[in-house]
Amino acid sequence: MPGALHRLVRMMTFPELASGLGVTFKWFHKPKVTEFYPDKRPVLPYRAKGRLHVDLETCISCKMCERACPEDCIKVFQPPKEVFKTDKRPVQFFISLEHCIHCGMCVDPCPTGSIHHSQEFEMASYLRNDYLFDRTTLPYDLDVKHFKQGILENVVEKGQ
Amino acid sequence: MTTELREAAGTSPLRKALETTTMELNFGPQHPATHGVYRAVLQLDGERVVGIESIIGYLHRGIEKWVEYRTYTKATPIFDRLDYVGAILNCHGYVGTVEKLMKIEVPKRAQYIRVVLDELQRIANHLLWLGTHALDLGAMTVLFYGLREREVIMDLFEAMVGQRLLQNAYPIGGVRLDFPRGWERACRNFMAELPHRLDEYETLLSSNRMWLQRTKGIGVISGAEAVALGLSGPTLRGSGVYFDVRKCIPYGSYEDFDFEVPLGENGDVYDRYIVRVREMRQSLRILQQALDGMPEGPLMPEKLSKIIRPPAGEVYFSVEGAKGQLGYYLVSDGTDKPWKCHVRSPSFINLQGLEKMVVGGLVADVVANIGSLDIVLGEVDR
Amino acid sequence: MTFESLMTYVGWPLIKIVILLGVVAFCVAYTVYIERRLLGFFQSRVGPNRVGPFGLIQPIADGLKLILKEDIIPANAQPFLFRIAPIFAIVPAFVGFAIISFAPPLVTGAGVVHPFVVKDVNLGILFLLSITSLGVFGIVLAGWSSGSKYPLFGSLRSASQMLSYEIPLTLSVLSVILMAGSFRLSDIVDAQSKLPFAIPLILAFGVYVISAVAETNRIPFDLPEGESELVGGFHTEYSGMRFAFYFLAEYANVVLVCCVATSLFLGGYKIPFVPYETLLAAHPILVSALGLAVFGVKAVLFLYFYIWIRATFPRYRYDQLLRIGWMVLLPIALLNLFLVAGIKLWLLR
Amino acid sequence: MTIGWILLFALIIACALGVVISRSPIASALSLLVGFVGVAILYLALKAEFVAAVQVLVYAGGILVLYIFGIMLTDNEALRLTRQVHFQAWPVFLLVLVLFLWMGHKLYHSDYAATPPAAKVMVVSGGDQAETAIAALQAQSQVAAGTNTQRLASVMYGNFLYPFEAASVLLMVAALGAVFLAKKEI
Repeated sequence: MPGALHRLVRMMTFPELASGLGVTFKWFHKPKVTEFYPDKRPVLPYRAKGRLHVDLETCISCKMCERACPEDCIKVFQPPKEVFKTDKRPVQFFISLEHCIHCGMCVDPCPTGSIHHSQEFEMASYLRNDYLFDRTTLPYDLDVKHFKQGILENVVEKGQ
Repeated sequence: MTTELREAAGTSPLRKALETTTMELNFGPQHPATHGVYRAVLQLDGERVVGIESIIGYLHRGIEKWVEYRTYTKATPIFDRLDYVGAILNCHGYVGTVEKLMKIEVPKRAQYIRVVLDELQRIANHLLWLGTHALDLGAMTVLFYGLREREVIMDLFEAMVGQRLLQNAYPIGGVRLDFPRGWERACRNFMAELPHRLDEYETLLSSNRMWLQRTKGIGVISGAEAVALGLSGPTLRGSGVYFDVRKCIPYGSYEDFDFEVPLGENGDVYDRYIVRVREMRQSLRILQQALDGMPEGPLMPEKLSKIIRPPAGEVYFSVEGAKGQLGYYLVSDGTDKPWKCHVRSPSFINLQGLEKMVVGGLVADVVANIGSLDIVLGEVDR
Repeated sequence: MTFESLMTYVGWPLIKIVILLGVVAFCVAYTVYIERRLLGFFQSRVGPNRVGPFGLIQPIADGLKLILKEDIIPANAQPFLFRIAPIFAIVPAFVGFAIISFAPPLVTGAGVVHPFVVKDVNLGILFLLSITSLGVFGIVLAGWSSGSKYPLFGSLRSASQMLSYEIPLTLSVLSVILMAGSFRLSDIVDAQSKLPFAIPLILAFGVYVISAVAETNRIPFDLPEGESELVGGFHTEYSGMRFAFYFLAEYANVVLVCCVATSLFLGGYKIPFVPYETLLAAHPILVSALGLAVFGVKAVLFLYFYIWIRATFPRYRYDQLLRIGWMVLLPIALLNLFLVAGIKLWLLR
Repeated sequence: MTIGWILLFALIIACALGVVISRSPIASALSLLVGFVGVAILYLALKAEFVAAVQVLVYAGGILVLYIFGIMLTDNEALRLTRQVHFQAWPVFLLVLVLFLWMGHKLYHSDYAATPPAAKVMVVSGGDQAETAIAALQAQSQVAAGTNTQRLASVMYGNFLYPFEAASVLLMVAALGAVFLAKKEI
């Protein structure tokens, strides 16, 4: 009988609904987690796989990335043989970000670390041609967009 | 319809008009509660469901055929696209299969790191599931709270492997990189916070009379039926069947950890819900143990050729995915590309249980049941 | 017909109606904003804050967008009914405001009384109930004329839901009428000078709150438009301005319910526990302004509670909803009515 | 003013005709709705506010919704094919016309036509009984003050309490019976 009475009282007084209301009321006052993206830009951690960047000066045209890419979005053109003996830098380097899935599999085998992801993540464009990067368009201003202090402390991965 | 009626009109159109018939309702493919492009054709008698026919394939990408044209390494990121909410678990399943095929011994530290990421992914998946399931039943706030916590996990993933959703986390053989500095601390902070958040969700749902009325006794499926239909994962355990790949067929050093397998009693929507919520707490236990007992050592095996070329043969390997037993079947002919690949995707097989659950219930229960199955259409259609 | 009589019978009411419509439409638009904003706060996010300072221009932007959208009429729809159905929904929602007294009447020098109400009808609350009961036609016709199954389901559910919950709602209001001894809303407010009815009539207040949530189709009783089951419910096929009509009608009903609850249970423009006479000694305009502010604060608090509920609870199922209406609320409302009648007869003679 | 009345009557009659002869059942129901509202306005004009409000609340807001409910659930296409006007309609129409004219004639030549406006106010549409009762009560000058609604209440719950309650019990029995018949399992 006390059990039944207890149940009846519980049924009529909505304690569990009140505690539920309490939870939402608690978060009503707490600071909000929304990020105001265009106003406050997020700082991506070091390992974030943003737009692919190739340091053409250190690239040795070994085509490891081209072979590793699962989507075939990288195309490297070696210089002619005579030049290659002294200067291994590629004559042309195509990356099609239209196809890139940001898997990072081209970064793993690179012997010089010249291909790597940058922290640039705003890659939307109106034109398809903007996604095809070549020798002239690949380098971009690194000072602004690269190597920022992340949310977590950066670690040096390559060559450690 | 009209011509038939016109023929019948001569005799007695009124009788024709007053005949009761079942109504066919297209539930999906564009419907907010089908969690993707799933389509169910419901036969309704009033609001009561008398029949359901699942129509799938709107998200079919032919992934199983696709990987036959890719090398083993290049196929890895493709499997993330199956269950895009639990991508790391898919990746673990695939690389585990190749490792089993090639008899690669994964270093202990790599195994532990995989356990950590796997369990984080499981929690992230269950949080998203909890939010969407609650949203299906009308409690919209839980979705935002769940996404808020999931966001922390996403940030952890981003710091660890660089991507948030489709991480391509593991290469064949081990893991690429160790934890970044400070990652472990951030992870532990999250682990300390999450139990309180889970308590809040349970305050909002588990004892709420509306939630209980919507879920208790709805979509009941007995243990025997669930086994017969081949269900797995929380959907099976909700029916009280003790089967967890991590316990029953241990892989990736899961045998080192002490954790429980939560079981339901009645096999209804509520049990499937509570099993998943308890599973998150167990995942936290595993995480705690894995971080505490993290062994030192290399991340990749010593001898691993750059080109993966497994010996001819076939192999089946399964992991406990977020949705259930996630199995991969690979046939190798000795070249660097798989000859055949098949995925035992838990979402697809769990979907078999839907008919048993919804027939005889109401339309609103269909939503609750689809939510409780936790299907992801990328995995159903492959 | 003299100018004075023309003003009395046509001019002043027309002016009042235009002002009221403008104010109510403004309030309704900003109710949408307040709801989105508060829901965001409850859900640990910020809600709309991009358009204007604090997102205050958001309702105008939304309205502009809806006006500019294409008005789609589905191929299977019955065009005439489909076009007029939104009018059926929005008119009753706005007409209901005509009888609500928002502030104490302003008494100017020569004893002229300006009531803050379009028409303080003799049968005020009954008029309100009968008008709002017509709102269901907008929903039913929308569902039927859309020629689609989800709206049909939504409208069927809505029709039975509104019919079921009108009875406990009316019964709970009846106990207020018993206590006040009048149908007129200003009389009811006057009867609460000392104590708001929500305290003695706590049962009726509870029944009213629950049935009002159901009548306005909101969580946890938002089955007619339960988006996870019926996509959008009865207005699935609507777009553009006709959709906006339904949207406005829903929120107008919410505001109306808040205003009615304030008038019936929370003491209207009376300041709780403060006798009205002491205030009246002060400046009359001040009294009216203060009354208006008090009314607004009460209504907004009630609205806050509404949104709070929406942020917290899941949705009931259709059959459970009807069972609650008939098996729980109706007996409680009847019991309460008997109790109030008995107390009124034997104790408060 | 007269033009307004004529328009209102024309509207009510047109709606009544629409209910009967419209091919689409939903159009019939809508005509009925407008008709109900028209009649409610008529009641209001007769200063019977309570009856007007109840007319809208119960008939338009309640019962008509149930009609529409029924219409929506039936196969509309087949209903559209049924004949609305049968050959019996014309003799019946003539008969009704004759009856109507006869009634109008009688009314026109009766005492009601000459009733002074003061008494007209009391005429509450609620059937002859209520009307005569109010008149009787008024004659005894028992209920002089109070609004129309209060007087109606005192008549209904005073003089006619037992018939009123008997009618409500009867309706209750009918409703329960209907539920019993309609529901498959209880």
